[in-house]
Amino acid sequence: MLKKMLRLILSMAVVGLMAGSAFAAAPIKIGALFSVSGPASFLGEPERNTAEMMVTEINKAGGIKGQKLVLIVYDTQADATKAVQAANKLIKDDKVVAIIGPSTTGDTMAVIPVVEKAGIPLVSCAAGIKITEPTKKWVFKTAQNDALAVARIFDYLKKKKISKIAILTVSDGFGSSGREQLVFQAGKFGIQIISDETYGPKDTDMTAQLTKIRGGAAQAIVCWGTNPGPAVVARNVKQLGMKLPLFMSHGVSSMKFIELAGDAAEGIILPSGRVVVANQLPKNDPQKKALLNYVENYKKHYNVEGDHFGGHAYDAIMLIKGAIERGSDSPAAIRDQLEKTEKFAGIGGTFQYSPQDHAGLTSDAFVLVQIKNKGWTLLK
Amino acid sequence: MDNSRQLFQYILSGLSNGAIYALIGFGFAIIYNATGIINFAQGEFVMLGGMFTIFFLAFFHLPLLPAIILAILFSTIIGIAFERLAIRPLKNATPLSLVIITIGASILLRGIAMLVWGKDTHAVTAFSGNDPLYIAGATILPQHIWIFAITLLIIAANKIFFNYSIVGKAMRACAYNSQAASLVGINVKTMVLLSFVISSAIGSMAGIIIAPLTMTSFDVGIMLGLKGFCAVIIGGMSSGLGTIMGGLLLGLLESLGVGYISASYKDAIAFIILLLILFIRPEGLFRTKETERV
Amino acid sequence: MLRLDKITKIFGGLTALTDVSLEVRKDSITGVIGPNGAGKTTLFNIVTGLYTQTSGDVYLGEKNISRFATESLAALGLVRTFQNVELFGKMTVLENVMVGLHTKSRSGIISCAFKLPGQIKEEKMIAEKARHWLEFTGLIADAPNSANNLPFGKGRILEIARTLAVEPQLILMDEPAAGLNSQETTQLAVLIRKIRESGITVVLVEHDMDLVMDICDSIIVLNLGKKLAAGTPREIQENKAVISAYLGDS
Amino acid sequence: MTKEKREILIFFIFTLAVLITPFFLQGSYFLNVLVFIGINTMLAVGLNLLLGYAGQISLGHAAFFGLGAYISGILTTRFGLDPWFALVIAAVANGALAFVIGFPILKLKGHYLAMATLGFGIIMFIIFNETVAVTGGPSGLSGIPNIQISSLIFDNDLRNYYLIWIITLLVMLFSINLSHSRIGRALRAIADSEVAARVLGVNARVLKVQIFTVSAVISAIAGSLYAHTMTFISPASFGFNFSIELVTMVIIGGLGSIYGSFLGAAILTILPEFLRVLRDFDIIVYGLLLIIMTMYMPGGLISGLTRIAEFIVGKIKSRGARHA
Repeated sequence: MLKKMLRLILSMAVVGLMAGSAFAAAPIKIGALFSVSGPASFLGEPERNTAEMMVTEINKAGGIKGQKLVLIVYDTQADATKAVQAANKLIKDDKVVAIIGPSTTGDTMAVIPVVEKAGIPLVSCAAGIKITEPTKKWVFKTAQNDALAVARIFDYLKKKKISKIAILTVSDGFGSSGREQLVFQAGKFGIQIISDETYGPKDTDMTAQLTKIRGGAAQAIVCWGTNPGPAVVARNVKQLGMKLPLFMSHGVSSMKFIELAGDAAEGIILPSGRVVVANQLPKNDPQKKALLNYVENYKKHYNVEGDHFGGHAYDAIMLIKGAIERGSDSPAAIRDQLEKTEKFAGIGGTFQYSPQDHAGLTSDAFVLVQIKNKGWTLLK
Repeated sequence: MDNSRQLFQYILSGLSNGAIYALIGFGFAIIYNATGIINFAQGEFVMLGGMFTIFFLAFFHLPLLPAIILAILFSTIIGIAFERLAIRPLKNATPLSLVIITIGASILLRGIAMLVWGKDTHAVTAFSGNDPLYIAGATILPQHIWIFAITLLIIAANKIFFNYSIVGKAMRACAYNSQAASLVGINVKTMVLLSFVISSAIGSMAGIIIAPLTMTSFDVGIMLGLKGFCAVIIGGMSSGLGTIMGGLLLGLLESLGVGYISASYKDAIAFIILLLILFIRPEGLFRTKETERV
Repeated sequence: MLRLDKITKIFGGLTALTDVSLEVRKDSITGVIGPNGAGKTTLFNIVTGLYTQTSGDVYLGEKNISRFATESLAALGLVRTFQNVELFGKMTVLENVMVGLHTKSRSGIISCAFKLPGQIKEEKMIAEKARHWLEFTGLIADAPNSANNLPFGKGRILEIARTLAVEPQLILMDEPAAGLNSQETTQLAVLIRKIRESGITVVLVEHDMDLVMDICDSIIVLNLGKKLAAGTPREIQENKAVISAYLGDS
Repeated sequence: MTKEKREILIFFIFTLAVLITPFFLQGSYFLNVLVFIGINTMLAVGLNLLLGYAGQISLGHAAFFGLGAYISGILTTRFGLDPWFALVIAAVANGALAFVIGFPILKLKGHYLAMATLGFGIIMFIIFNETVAVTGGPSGLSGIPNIQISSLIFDNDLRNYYLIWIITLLVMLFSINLSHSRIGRALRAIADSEVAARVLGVNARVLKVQIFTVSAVISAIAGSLYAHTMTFISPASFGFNFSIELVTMVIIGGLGSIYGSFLGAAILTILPEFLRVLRDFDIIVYGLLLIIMTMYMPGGLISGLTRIAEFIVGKIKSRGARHA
């Protein structure tokens, strides 16, 4: 507890010092919008931590082309109004050349009109497919589309000849966007959704929904949510003595989920970024180096496991860094260079942007992992 | 899977959750009945109970029982501090200012909890294992038995306290007419303080025994607090059987609502019931109509 | 003027009033007296619609007002004051009286918000009349002060001024002299007479016997929820039952 | 009458200040903040009519704000209605809803009223969240058009500033007028002593519902303007937290004070700017603010600070007198 406070004070001091020394060589200002507090803090907090860590590392290594990076982070609290205000401040007051974040699809959608009008590149860390479809001139994203995660699961189900499933999704932005994709893609894979249930983000018992699912003929359950809901679902499945295989989303691919669900987590299969299975990857995996590096670094800085949410911020920073290195630090140049990003192996996958594609990832950005012995196992 | 077994599971799940709501509702009823205040911060004591337990378990590596006792103790101390610092100094307290102060306190407690313990959710190990118990094909967890048992224990203790002890009777007198109570020599301020002590203790106790099921985090108190409030309104603000019935009914309706209507509107069900009761029968379902003497 | 016909009020199991019938003559000052718990305030609350009687009827003139809502009685000319002075503390003395003119004005939310011409004219009328009533009661010097800062005695008077603004036929006063010193009580007596002279009937519940005997034309005695006696002050003073109720049992 | 003249003068100065402010803020981000302050002022003034004048608490006002925003957003995006027309429909619909639920809700008092309005707010929030097909659900509704007057499109901060502030000023003027009318007095009388007001012929029940309706209409207008300014809305902006934020604005500014509501809205809109330094501490500051204001400055910041200033001036004067 004390340590945490100390770290807080220290990090504030560091930020202050950085701001002070920034006068030296004209620094490059990058803005960040993360939902550090509020209902989506599970996204915003690791993203902020990662972004700050990356900027420190980059500056330690001499900055970008000799120029230091300055990161200005504002908390959106997952509130569209605050996100828009903060984006305006970043653009008009702080005069940043690019923005990373916001963490959620809602915040991102709110901010898009602002950056489009101002002509500032935005690299969102949110997953919603509407962010980059249709393609918007100034908007990119690093988080893998939900569509890709759904495709991974359905692909696996098809292989296992499971055609009737029940879905249980949380009624927030993450869950509803997942639900949309689950329903949308089911037909394509010949999968039938037998029951379609939801639960509230603050719900603490899902036995009623699961009982209803048990009453149907589903052969598997797919649950779409972020902690702690899915952990409750896993426990409730066990409590009800249900034997159906349970699938989760990438929203829970962190050690926290295994800790919360306890024994009930065993055997659960989910799509995940490669970050949780970094050391199980084959040597020739292009991402392996970046992943191991990130995991180790994050552990060193924050004493907890880095997760793939933080990875979105890592990718965003590195993509912008690459763009500035190839071009210049003007917003327009950054945007043009971002669009030309090729084969950047980051945490979320290998990015390849183009004028038609500002999401940059394919379904192999996800791997399927299974929880075994309180750890992750790569499913091949 | 036959329908009757499914129905039985809904009922069992509903009752299990209902007992939780009832237990939380108790805390509201005790303060309301002694002071006429609805303590919007009641849910936070549920949170504090769970978080303190985790804290003593994980940080000091205490065994479960001492951790629980300490958690209740610390939550109660916070309850006392709350009454002394924010409720007692308030001059000519209107319902409006009390609502706002207790909301302020709830935000404050939540904020402090978030700063001290972080934003993560934590799991508490169940008191006696996680192996489900089968009852006629439906299942509950041993922890649910704990919840039922402790709820019953608390009602019994309440009944005895308020009906047979001098202090309990004095508290009831304060609730009925604080001016008259002070005339006969009852220290009303002490009674108000005592009601905060009891309700924060019960609130934290509720938080502790449900933590193994619901898990706990700094913001777990909001929804649980509101549900507890719905339970106590259905029960007519009684600190006895009414609230138990209210809680169980709410749990049942929610569970059946999920089963036979839609899970999306589960929380809406609770609040629609709340509104209907307030509109149609504000004295609660299980209470005979009060005299209208103003 | 005001007629109560067999009013009974039962709270839960407790009977507060039993078959109380009485009549108040127009342009009179009528006192309602009785020991504590006799049911005087309950009676007022029933007449003014704050309580609903268990049985019996209330007539104002020829009109049966038994089931009328409190707020509709002011328009019929029936108002009251309260035992523990219910002033609008956050408003000025003048504004307090202006509220009394609520039934004398019509402007709705729209015309108030947009200050339509009719509303401006009406506001002028309200302010003028309110000042008139402050002059009538001798409070005009306090007009701009906050009602909360008024001394208690003046508060009582302000409450009366406020009810006068309704231009009622009948005012019920609930212990108007409670908490007043002897000088203030004398002033109050003068004011009540002045009110009666302006054509308004007054009914008052009062414990100050000197005041009651001094100003009332007729007196009604309640005891334990029943009417014990009614008559002129002299008759009441000599009534055996009344004397024993006051001296004997209590 | 001088009081009324002073009132007019103050409003005139305030209006002038509002109108010329943008000239000092060209291209600044603060103009954008002022747009939101305008919207929040409108909401706070609307709530103040209910909370400050009539003394009736509402912990669900964000729902009316949200409903206004959603009706406007849905009508313009899905049915292609003109934003102005949508705004009017939103206002009327909100008013009708408030009028209907007003009767049963406002029969309740104190804590029960607080709880019922809170329940209403949560139910509306669930509806915004769950009717995905209509509202777009938790991930929001985007592509809402800007307001337009013939060829003038309100699509930048400066234009939105004038659009929103002119309407806000009207709402403020409306409320000031109301407070000095028979309706305003009757409402304040209800807040102080409902029973005494009723005895004087004030129909408290109807009047409370009327002002609840007016308050809901103002919230709907604010909501609609918000939707057309942001061009994106999501349920998260209309939850319980925002209802509390609105109550806080009114409390900070002072119950019944129109300029106070502006101050409260301004402080709460700008506060996060200052609290950013504190990172996660802002929630604590929030809670403390509510408690301390209610305990020590029940009249709001303006009157509280005036009292403190008077106290200090008094101290200095008395000290000066002693020295002399």
